[in-house]
Amino acid sequence: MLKLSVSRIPELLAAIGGARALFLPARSGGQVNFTRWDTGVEYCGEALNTVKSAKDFFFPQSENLLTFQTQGKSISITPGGVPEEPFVIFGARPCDVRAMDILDMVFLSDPQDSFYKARRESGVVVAMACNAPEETCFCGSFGIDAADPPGDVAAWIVGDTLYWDAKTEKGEALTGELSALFSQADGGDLAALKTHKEEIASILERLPLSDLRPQSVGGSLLELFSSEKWGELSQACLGCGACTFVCPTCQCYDIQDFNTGHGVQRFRCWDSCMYSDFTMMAHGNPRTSRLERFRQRFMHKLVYFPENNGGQYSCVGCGRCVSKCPVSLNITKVIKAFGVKENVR
Amino acid sequence: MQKLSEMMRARAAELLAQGAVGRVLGWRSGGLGYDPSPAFFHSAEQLPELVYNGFCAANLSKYLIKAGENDGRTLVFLKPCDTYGLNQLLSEHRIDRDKTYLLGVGCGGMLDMEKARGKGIKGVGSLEEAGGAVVFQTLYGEKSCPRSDLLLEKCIACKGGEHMAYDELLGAEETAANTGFDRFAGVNELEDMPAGERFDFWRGQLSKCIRCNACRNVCPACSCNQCVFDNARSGVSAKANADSFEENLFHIIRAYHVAGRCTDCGECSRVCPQGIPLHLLNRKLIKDINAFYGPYQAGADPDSLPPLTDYTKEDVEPGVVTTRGGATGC
Amino acid sequence: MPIEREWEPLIVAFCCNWCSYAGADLAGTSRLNYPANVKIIRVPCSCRVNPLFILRAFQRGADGVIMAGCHPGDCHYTSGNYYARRRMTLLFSMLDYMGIESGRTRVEWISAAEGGKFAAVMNEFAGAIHELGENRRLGDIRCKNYQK
Amino acid sequence: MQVSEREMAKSILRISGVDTKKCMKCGKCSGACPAFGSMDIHPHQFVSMVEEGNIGALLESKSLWNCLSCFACVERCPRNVEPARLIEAVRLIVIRRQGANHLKPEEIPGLLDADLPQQAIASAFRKYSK
Amino acid sequence: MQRIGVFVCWCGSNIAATVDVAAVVEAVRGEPGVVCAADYQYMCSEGGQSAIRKAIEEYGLSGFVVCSCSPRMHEATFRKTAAKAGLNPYMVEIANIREQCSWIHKDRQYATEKAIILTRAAVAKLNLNTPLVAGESDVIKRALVIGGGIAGIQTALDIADAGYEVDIVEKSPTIGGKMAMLDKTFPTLDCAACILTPKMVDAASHDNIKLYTYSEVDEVSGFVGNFTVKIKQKARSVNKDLCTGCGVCAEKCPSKKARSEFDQGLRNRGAIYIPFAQAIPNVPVIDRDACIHFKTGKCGLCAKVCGAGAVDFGQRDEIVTRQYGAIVVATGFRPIALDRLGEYQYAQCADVVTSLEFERLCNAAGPTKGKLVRPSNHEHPKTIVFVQCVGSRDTSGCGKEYCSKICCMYTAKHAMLVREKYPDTQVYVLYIDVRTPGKNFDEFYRRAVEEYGVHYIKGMVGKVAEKNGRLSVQASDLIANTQMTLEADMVVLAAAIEPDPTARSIGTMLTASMDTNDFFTEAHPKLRPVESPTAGVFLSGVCQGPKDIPETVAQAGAAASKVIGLLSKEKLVGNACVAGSGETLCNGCSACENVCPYGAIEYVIREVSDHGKRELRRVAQVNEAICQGCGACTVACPSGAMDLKGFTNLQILAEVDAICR
Repeated sequence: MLKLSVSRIPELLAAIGGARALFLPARSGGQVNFTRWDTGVEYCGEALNTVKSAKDFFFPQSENLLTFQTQGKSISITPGGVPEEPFVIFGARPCDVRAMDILDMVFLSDPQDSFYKARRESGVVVAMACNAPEETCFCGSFGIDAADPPGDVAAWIVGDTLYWDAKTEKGEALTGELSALFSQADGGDLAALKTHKEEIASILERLPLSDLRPQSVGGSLLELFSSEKWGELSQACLGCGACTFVCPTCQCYDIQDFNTGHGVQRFRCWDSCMYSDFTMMAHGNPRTSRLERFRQRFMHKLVYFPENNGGQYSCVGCGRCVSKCPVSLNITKVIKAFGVKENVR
Repeated sequence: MQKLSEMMRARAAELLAQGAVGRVLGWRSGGLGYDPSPAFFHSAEQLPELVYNGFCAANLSKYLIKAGENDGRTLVFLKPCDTYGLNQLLSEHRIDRDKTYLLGVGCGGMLDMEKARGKGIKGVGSLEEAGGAVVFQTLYGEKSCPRSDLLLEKCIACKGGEHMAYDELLGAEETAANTGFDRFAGVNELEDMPAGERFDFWRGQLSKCIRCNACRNVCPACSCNQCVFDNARSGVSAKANADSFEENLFHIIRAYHVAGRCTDCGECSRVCPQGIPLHLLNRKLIKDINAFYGPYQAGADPDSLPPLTDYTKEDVEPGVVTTRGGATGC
Repeated sequence: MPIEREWEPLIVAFCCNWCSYAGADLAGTSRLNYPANVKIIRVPCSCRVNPLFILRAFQRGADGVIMAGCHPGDCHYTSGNYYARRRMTLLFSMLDYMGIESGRTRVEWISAAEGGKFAAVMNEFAGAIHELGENRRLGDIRCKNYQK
Repeated sequence: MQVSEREMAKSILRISGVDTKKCMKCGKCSGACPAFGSMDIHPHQFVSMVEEGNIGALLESKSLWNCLSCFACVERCPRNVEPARLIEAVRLIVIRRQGANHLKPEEIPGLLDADLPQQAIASAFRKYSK
Repeated sequence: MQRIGVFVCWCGSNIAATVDVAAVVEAVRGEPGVVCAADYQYMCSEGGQSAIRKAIEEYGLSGFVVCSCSPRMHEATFRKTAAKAGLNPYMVEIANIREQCSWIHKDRQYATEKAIILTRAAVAKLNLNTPLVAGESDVIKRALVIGGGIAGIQTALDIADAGYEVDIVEKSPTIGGKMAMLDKTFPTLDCAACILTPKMVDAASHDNIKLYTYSEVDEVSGFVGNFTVKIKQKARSVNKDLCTGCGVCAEKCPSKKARSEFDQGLRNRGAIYIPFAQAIPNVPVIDRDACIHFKTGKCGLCAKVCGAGAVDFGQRDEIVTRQYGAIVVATGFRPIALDRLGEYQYAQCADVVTSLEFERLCNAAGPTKGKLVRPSNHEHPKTIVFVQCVGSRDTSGCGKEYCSKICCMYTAKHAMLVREKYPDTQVYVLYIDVRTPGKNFDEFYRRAVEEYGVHYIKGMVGKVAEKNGRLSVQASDLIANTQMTLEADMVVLAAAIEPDPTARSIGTMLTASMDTNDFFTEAHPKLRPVESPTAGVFLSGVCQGPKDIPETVAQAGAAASKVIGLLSKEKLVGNACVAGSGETLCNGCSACENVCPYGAIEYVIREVSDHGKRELRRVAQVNEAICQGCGACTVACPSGAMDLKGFTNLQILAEVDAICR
């Protein structure tokens, strides 16, 4: 366990960012988003969550897969380069870090996604514990401890001290480079950190959504699928993609061609199951109604994904959808609607 | 407002009981106090969940398009500013007036939770409006804040507390129309910048866009069965801002498509997850239309002809943009 | 056949079939010269010009876009150019507001008899665009042709 | 230094702002001119002489100073050629070539005689005093 | 996928001199869809067209691009070529590499590059073309002629003789127009009335011709083959059917203060009057502003003296609605007002007259019974000065820029007539140029000089002044290089002519374009001189530009033959490039309906299948017979449901992309 005075965080960032790409929560245009570090970019720790999650750095909203040109009947293809630039993400919250494990289940299981894989390997994640969880948080419902972040490096800010704990080889390697900045944490520090974690825990218990249990969603897949409730729940949905695009675990994408006039770029970009042209096929969209699209999103997060991934829900309770949905619809309302007391263990 | 909610439930119950309306379109309370969602109520049993408070900003009129597919009339609660959107939809034949029962409700201005968060109000457990203030019970103690500090931009720029259409009014006395605010001030500021700065401003804002389409889908003027951006044959369909051009294109086209039809309801700015001041685009067009073709308020009169489907022989020439001192090289 | 030469602006001109396109023809029959980088697209009427077309031209690397139609009052379809005038006024104002140089867009009313005016306008506009330089603020980086 | 007639013609056109090419040789100017009789070169000739760059003769011509600058020709010309301006310009050329005013204001009273039209006096002042 | 052929025309050297046609051919071979490309000396020649037809055969082309002159020149030609070879005519695109390339660029390199890009754009568009079939509409076999002068009468007669109905609308009480006012006509000097009045009678008596005199066109709607016109019949206050034309009413009418329009105000007429003896119809009309009865409610003498009881003070304007397949404009001309040409003293001196007034003074049926006298004192004029180009060729704003064309000849005629009748009268003609192009015209003018001793003086009038009862005309004599002053008894001004003031409003009603002088513009200055660019509207006489009588009659016949050609069609093939709405995209918002200038869009409730989901929707429906294809609706439509065949959004975007490549 290493430590550093909070006042020296800029030095730390400079040391990291000087050597490689560094992304950290920073305020710009009134919003806090992960921003590439450069001199003058300040770490914004007080914001609990960024608007967009850290997902972007492994699975960007749009990326070029390949380019091809046709000349008469011949075609020449230029594959898009696999990204190998090393980078560090600093200050990702525990929920966002856990979300990466969920993405791994999708992109690293066969067939592996080479673009995603390359980024995962070249990216180091420094996770930051949450000092002040908010009413929108329900990471606990998915077994995430906001006080004890996963990631290559776990970090805490207690008073004016930053605690730094490398957890993986990648984390060790990064720490090694920075050792000059750190000093060893002593017993007093560890005690302070312990109490700090307890404080966080007590807050987490008192969160309005702390009693939310995805396990309470009861009934067989078919029962759930054909439930009356979807109609009522989906009525207010605007069918926008806000929830999808701020979600750290949504992983659906579309592959499109863009004719630049001197070659065609084949790129992939995030897609949202809320969109009318999601999985559009020759005959049209298999889910023609808003109800079907709405149901798809939550069935996938709470039923289909767990079925296929050993019970792992495709949600980490980061609460972004709770605060961002234009009409205040979100997964918590769905879970409550389908919740059945008996199912809660 | 408590009282008004009571009245609304009571009246809704009556009309349902009489069979005058088949369903009620209002707001259903959420768990957090500030998160009610638009909802349909079909029976008196469901009505207790109907709420009306400072967080019922959502304009319900657009839901009437779908509601129209059902038989019978739909009772809808509309705040003064919501009725502009309603009229616009009526004038575009998107809603059947005969299948709606418009219950106008008073409005003291709606609140912006983002503003509260901006003031460090976090971990909200519950909240209540007391007189001119909002009191938050949070994990980190009780916080209070004057109501006026939390008003949504759209309510600061309130068009006035009058309902443009209604069958019946409830709690009109609750209305505290916000007047005296120059809604074009923001536009003027931008216009006064050099073109380069204007460009940088919009790049900075639009580059945040995540293309979630919330602005479009909430917009009462954007009622197309299929949007050009979702239509592969339109030539502009796109799901992501793969290039800065597309960030611009999406918002230019959107603002342009609603030009002359935008009622300036401000929903686009309210719902943008990235807090992009989209109303500054729409208000620019409104300002121009007023200046070039005479004052026009979309949705004030459902029988009026939108400026872009109208003309006079004396209209200004497009050159006015430059002669008026528009951006040049700089 | 790409050949080495200094940057020249690319200009797209939308011309209505009845007046301005005929005006362009007249400029041709009168052998009135204007820059070769002005390319004309024929539309039935200025009211057929969708703002989308103009934006698309800019996306694809056009440095200036000009729309030419019948003089107000002379529209072959009686009112087309009146609608076009409003549409373009608002579009141009909008682009200007977003910091796009307003000099890059223009509307001119050119009758079938004004071959001279057509050539003069095109020369003048091409010159103005040359002054403004390359369109960077409303271009799509993907469409920049690096082979050029 | 010697200035060619061409250049003089040019500067005459520049000073006067007249486009002699617009002339269709209808002669209305000369038809309208009240001082025609006392001129050896007449308004319509002025125009064609400048057009042809035949300036020398003009500079010498006495008619130059007989023009009353009444602008009847300007008023009547169907093509807006404005011969009087042309004549005015030629006069300026002459004055400039002499490098000084053609005559001093104090000399003018002496030159006046009763039946000289008022217009002529007015225009004389306009011409000769700087 | 299309199979496209590209054919590059040299147009002799017109294109080939500046554009490397071979390079163009090579460059476009690789373009998507292109299966063959070739160049040829003259694509529009039979040789070129058959080459195209062969290629269509050989390569099984689905469409082709011709790189040649402007589509306005030969698009139709190549569409026919396509049709002949069994292709849909709308599977043809033209790349304009002559007017918009080879003719304006000197640098071969640049011109060739541009030609290639223009060709690519055409190919890109053609790739998205679909076969189009033009809709058909019926032709109403009746024509309307606006204006009852010689132009209108001749057109009407020719159409009527071909067996079609014609209506003539004339705003004045009688047909005949300006020609009826003339005395003799050049260059033959035969009497105008003798040749015109028989035609007037023919028109009146023709079974196929219906006259609407003292009437005006009030409103025009519809389109070629199917116009609906509202005609306003002004109240004559005399019942046409009862009136016998005896003329007693006119004689007895006590009010004699109104100036006679027909006699150019040289004579007064009654409030109830017949414009002239041979007027058709020979029915009087009451000038209500001059009539005592209408002003005071008294008098009514005419009604009393009318044996037929035809006078009807209660008569009202009537609107008649008629349908026509074609409309001919023959609105004619009038002399310009001379108020801005003060030097001629026209307003001040009675003896300064216009040529048209002079015609009346010479006319046997005129106010002086043909005796030429000075209007001021009715004495015989000893000296007459004719002034040419009064307000013509005038760029100063006091007159008209153009040459009025007829003045030189009628002045020669006048001069001749005077000298013939009154050898003792001296006649001077002051001119700038004497313009006499036309059969026997110059001979005619020379006769005036050589046989009749008319003094032609090259020079213009500076001023006219009244001096002790005579007119002193100060003018230049450019040949003698002098200024002279002529003492004259009469000055005759050849005033410029201008289109009749009603032309502008009629042009607007017909959406027929006009030039800055309010003359109607022709569809093509050389190849379609009697057609307006607006389909179904034709031009006859001076409304299109100054003309003398033979020219007018010739053009009237030409216009008639065009009309006959149109009316003889059973069906009219309409415009194939019309708007159409995609019903699944349509929101029923009415934006398109609001901007359509032709009211071609209506809304219907229809069951629409969207992704297999069937529902009733309010959707736009275009009437293809009415749609003219302007495209206003396509831009107004927010969802892009409305598109224009032949110029679809995707086609235009494809052109943009190709150009900006």
